[in-house]
Amino acid sequence: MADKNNILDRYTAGARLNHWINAILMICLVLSGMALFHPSLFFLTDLFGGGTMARIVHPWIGVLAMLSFLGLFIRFWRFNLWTRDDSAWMRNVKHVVSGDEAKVPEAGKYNAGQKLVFWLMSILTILLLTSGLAMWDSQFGEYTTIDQKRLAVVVHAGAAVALLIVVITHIYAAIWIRGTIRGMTRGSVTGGWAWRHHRKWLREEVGKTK
Amino acid sequence: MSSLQSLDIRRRSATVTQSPSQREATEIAKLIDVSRCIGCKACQAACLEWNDLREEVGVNVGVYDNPHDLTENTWTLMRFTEIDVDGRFEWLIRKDGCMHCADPGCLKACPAPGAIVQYKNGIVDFISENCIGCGYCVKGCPFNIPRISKKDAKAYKCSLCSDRVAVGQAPACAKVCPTQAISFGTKKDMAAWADKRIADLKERGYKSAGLYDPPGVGGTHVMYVLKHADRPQIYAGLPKDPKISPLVEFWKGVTKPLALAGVGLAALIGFFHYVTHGPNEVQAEDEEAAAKARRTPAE
Amino acid sequence: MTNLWADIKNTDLVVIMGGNAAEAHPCGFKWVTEAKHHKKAKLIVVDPRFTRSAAMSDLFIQIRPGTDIAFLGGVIKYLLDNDKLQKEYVLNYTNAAYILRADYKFEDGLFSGYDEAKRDYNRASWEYEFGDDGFVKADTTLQDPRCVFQVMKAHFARYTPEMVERITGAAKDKFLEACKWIAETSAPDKVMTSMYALGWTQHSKGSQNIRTMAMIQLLLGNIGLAGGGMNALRGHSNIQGLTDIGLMSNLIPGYLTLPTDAQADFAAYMRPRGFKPLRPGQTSFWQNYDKFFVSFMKAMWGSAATKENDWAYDYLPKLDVGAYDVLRGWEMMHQGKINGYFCQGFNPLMSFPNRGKLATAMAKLKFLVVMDPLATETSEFWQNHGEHNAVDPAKIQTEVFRLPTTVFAEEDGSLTNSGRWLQWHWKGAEPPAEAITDIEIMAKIFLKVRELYQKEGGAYADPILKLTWDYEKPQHPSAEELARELNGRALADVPDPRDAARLVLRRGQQLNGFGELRNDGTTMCGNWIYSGCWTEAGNQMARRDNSDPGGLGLTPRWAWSWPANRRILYNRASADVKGAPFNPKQKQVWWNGERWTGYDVPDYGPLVKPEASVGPFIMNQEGTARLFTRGMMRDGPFPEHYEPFEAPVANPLHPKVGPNPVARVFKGDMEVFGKAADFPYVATTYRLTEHFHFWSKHVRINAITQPQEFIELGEELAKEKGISSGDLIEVRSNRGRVKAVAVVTKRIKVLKIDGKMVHTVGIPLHWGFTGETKKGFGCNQLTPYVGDANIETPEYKAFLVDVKKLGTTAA
Amino acid sequence: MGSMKITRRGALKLTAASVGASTLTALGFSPAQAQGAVRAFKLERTTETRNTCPYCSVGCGVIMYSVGDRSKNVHGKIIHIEGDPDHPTNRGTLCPKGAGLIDFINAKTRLQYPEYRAPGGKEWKRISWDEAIDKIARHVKADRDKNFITKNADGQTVNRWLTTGFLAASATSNETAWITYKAVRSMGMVVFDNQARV
Repeated sequence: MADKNNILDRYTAGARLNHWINAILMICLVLSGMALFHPSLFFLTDLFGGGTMARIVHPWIGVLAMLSFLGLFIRFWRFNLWTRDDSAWMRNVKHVVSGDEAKVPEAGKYNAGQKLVFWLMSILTILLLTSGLAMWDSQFGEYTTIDQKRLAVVVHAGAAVALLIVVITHIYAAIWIRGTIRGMTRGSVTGGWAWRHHRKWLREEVGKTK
Repeated sequence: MSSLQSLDIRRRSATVTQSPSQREATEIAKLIDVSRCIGCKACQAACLEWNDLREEVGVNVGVYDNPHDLTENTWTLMRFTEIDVDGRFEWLIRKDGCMHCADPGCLKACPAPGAIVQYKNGIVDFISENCIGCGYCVKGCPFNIPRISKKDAKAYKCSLCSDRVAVGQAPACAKVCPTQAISFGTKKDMAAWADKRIADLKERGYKSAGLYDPPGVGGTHVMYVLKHADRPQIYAGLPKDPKISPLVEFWKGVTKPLALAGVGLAALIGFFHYVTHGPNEVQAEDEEAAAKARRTPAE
Repeated sequence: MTNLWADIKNTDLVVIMGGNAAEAHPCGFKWVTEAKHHKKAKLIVVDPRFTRSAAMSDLFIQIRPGTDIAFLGGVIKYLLDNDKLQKEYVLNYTNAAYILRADYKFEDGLFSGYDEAKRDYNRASWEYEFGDDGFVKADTTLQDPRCVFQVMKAHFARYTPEMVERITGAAKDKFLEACKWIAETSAPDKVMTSMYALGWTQHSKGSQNIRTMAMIQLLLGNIGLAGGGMNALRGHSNIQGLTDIGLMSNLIPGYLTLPTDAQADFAAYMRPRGFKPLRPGQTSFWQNYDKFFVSFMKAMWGSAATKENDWAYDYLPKLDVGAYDVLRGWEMMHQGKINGYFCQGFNPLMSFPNRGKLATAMAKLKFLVVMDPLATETSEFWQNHGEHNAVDPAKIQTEVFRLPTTVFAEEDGSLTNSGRWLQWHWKGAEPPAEAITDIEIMAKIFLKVRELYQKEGGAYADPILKLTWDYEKPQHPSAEELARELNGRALADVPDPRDAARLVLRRGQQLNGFGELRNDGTTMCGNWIYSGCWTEAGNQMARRDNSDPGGLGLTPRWAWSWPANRRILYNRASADVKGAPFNPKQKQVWWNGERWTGYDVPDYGPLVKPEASVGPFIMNQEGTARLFTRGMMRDGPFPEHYEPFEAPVANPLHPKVGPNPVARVFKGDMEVFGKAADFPYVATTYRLTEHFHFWSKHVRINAITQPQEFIELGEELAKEKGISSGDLIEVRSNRGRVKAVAVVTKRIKVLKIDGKMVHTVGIPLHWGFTGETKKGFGCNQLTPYVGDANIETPEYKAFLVDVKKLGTTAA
Repeated sequence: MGSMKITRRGALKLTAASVGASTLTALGFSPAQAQGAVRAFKLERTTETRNTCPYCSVGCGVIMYSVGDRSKNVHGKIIHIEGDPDHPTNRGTLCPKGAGLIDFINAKTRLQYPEYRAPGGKEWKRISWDEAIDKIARHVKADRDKNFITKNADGQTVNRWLTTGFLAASATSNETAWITYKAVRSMGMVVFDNQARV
């Protein structure tokens, strides 16, 4: 249906690779983290070779995930700067949820919802990183007091859950908005997709090519 | 058949279901009468000996406390305090170690199923084989007792010699104590013995002598007779009203169901949204509009 | 100990002074905590430091090291002034009523008969006055100014509470409180126990420290009673046994003594050992001396000891001096007069005073033999261990043999504890590698020497060639065989002295006790006081029945105690003159109308009627206990406070007579005593509970619990010197120095002595340069080379040092 | 601090290895869950021997527990020592030294073989018992023969030997003490003492 010429490049191969590395690491983190968080999910540690292995690998995965997220951050942060339109978008987010994007301002490369996801992920990653280091006893146990560690575990758990909810939103949005996933798999989207969801971006891209 | 031939389990860490609870058991306790303790460290030596633990030989840093703190090898330690109490000089000597709380913070915090168990008799034991070395028990303990090994990254602490108690023997420290500053028996008997000791101390002018069995952790299976029970802190920082940290209670309490509910809810909302709204698909007119836009430069 | 460990539970008051039982004898101290809990007993601790014992006390008094006699003298004065005496006891069971010779005097710190040049007394005037009947005169009203009681009262009149405070630094109110508590035990049914150890013995007047308390216990009527007594807490597991068996220069087993040069034959030897009763009708049990002696000689030389050769009298070495004690021995070594030396399980390089002198002395030996289970410092004295043993091996020509021995777990045998119990133990494991027992080593060395004498002849070989060695395996005598020899047996049929037709023992039978010993060569016995330990009924030391009839904790069927399985010595004195127990609640022995009976073996003739007025102290010629010791002690018949040889002040009682005027000091040692001007602080040395001497530093568990040498300073001194806990400090005496970690403590306070502020420095003794702990110097780098005037126990407990801070961090 | 760094580096190494191993274990090679159980009582079926603590003079009873039942082919080894509950003095208790006795038996510095140090030597040399005893006996006889005093200056018979001394111990058995006494006195030695004073 779509015209072969009506295709836009959205993500470079590097960006895609970066994203999916991050995604895989996040899955590992979620699985190992939830396993250690809730007794009912402890069986998930078997995916990592048992409880001790899960305990050992989780923070290392966390470090890798943090590095890979840093890559994403560097790539995307400037596209996620907040604009006045974004605030208007947010005010009318209910139309977006009901699939009526015409009633919100045209979105650039990212709409306000995506920017929110981006910034939430950034903030929560920092929280997870700092709290994670504070409770990583085998490496840094001596640098924090027990009270600091107690705070850290609560922050870590809270941030992880929040991040998980953000990630679920992120994934659901990608599934719900058809045509999105190909952006992150093949790197390109159809013009129609861009017109429908990121019209301002489309116009910018068109402007560039001319 | 239970894997435990001799001691029934009351609670296991990271286990939401109940342990077999049909059989009754007598609660035991170790009573440490600080007023009879001469700080000889026989308990420390016996603990090392019985449990096959050996610390590195350290240095003296200007005090009698050696080693200087509990470690994965030193499960019990004499702590010495020189202090003037009510105008009288006293050398307070307290045997530090696991208190075997009725409501153990370590067990509450532990994420590894069965790594920490509480036997019916009250002993809180670390089952090292199941320990994953996360150190959560350290955060859960209100008495700062568990230590993580540098060798195997597992948590260690006093087991109240569960292996001895299981065969009807007293813990090594209690048996060895030359002055009966440590005694061992049923919790009820120990409380009665403590009453006698407290009466004796009161007769000798220690008006605030009393028993340390802190209710904040549901009582303990290691109790102290203190000459100054109103000021436990003077005994090398014995907490006055120990409780599991509210942060840990929060973390291991409401956070768990709330988090699972939150995550589940997020997934569910997405699912229901999809069911009610269907996919947001790109329409043909979108493609056309896009194609048109690409042909017509935006002005 | 006159009593036994478990008996401490029977006391009303414990006085720990000159010792630190909680620290050094924790399992014995248990019985103090039992007495406190079950008998509501009180505990007084008097010490230069607030010790672990003090932590358990009801009353703690800090005194300056070396001033115990002043403190206790003050107690005696208090008791006499306030009439707090057990009168029936004092009058009948002590020599209080005896009249003294008119020429006995005490003036300006000296007793009559002092010879300054010899640093010794002519003790002739320290004697009773005798009546025409040959017996001592007595005044039972105690009013005669020359009676012991009155002379004693005059002697101690100077020890006022003010003087006590001036000398010892003990606050007057606390001292009087202690006196009051002590005085309460003068009631016939109240008892006090004295627990002491090397805190009293290791002084230049150590024996008199103990005597002063013994006098107090006699005045209070506490000797012989359950819960009372003079309880010397011996330091080592079998030092009681080694002393009982006479392993000392001048001893024969069972506290018999070697002859002197002048005693040319057996008759001359026995002449001063007649032990004629000094009061009518007394037992004076030492009158049996010849039986013990002859049986000992028969044990040594068997058939070679005959009546004709005075029981091989010449085989025994004779002494030209009081004794070749260790201080004299090492002085001789220092002078190059000793060529060979054996150390059996003993680490003298760390144990004797003035390590510098010891090291010099050892390097003059031709050969040194060390038998030990552990690598002791002594065996490695020639090895360079940096600053901890800075020697040049190339310059030391001593040949050293180091022989590995077994430890307790790897051998059978008996040990005698402080309560005089001989307890048998059993081997539980094989020794490591080539280690063998000391018994086997001694047998090997002796048999090899004997073989050489047999082959080659040599100087006076007979005592060696004829020594009894009838063991089944001569190279491996068994512990059982040796124990049976100690007990003794009949060498011929022994008839009953009252009925010659009746045999007491058949030839070859084990003796039942020393009552069966004979002076005619028909019995042999290695150690008369151990007779009864291995009878025909078997090994009594291995008995394990812990039943306790009477409930006093005597457990008479557990192991075996000397003498005659008696658990409390002088127990006759626990009953009144008529034979009824002073304390009916703690009955020990009593007269039942026909004989003495009770829960203990009566220390008395079983059929001697109470009205026969035989004194309860049957070993004494008087039959009574001695408040005045006649000429039996070198430094005075009454105790007197003398300063330590290194003291911070002049003697406040008599400035001209400072330290013990008769304590022996060798040339060269006197010169290295330090002066208070250069060494202003009083030092004392001691054990810690975590360690045992120089052994447990080889033991990992104990090394963990106390890993490194340290020195304790009071907060006041530390502040003056800018020292904090954990700093590295140097402590120097005029003989050497120790570098160690500072432990700054509130447990040592500065004391005001004779108007001067005096600090005390505490030096634990356990470290050296071998073993698991960090290397250390050892307190004997500092200690002075002078001993007690009577028994030469070195003055480890009071000397002078200076303190300097070296750095802020140790280790 | 130095030692801590090494520890951390070691831990890092361990962690790295673990991460490697985790790829294997992720495929399903995970260890089975162990159940919670008390440590096995280590004294079951050990052999008990009664003894007395060799340190101070309280004379506490101890029980030594060894593996092996004294059968011919089994080398027994003491694995644990604790107080004898029947003993009337210590009633099963011990002090820190008594409680650590096992490490005395097993001390690293326990002597294994007879050793000899030559004059001026810097090292120990292992020798046989026979050689040690021969040499010692030679020394003893030579010194005794040379320096034994049969009569003093006044012509009195004294039969003493002053140039070699003997220090007996404080923890050897009475039986050792007696055989030592016999050997020492028969040779006429008087520079003879024990550890009663220090």
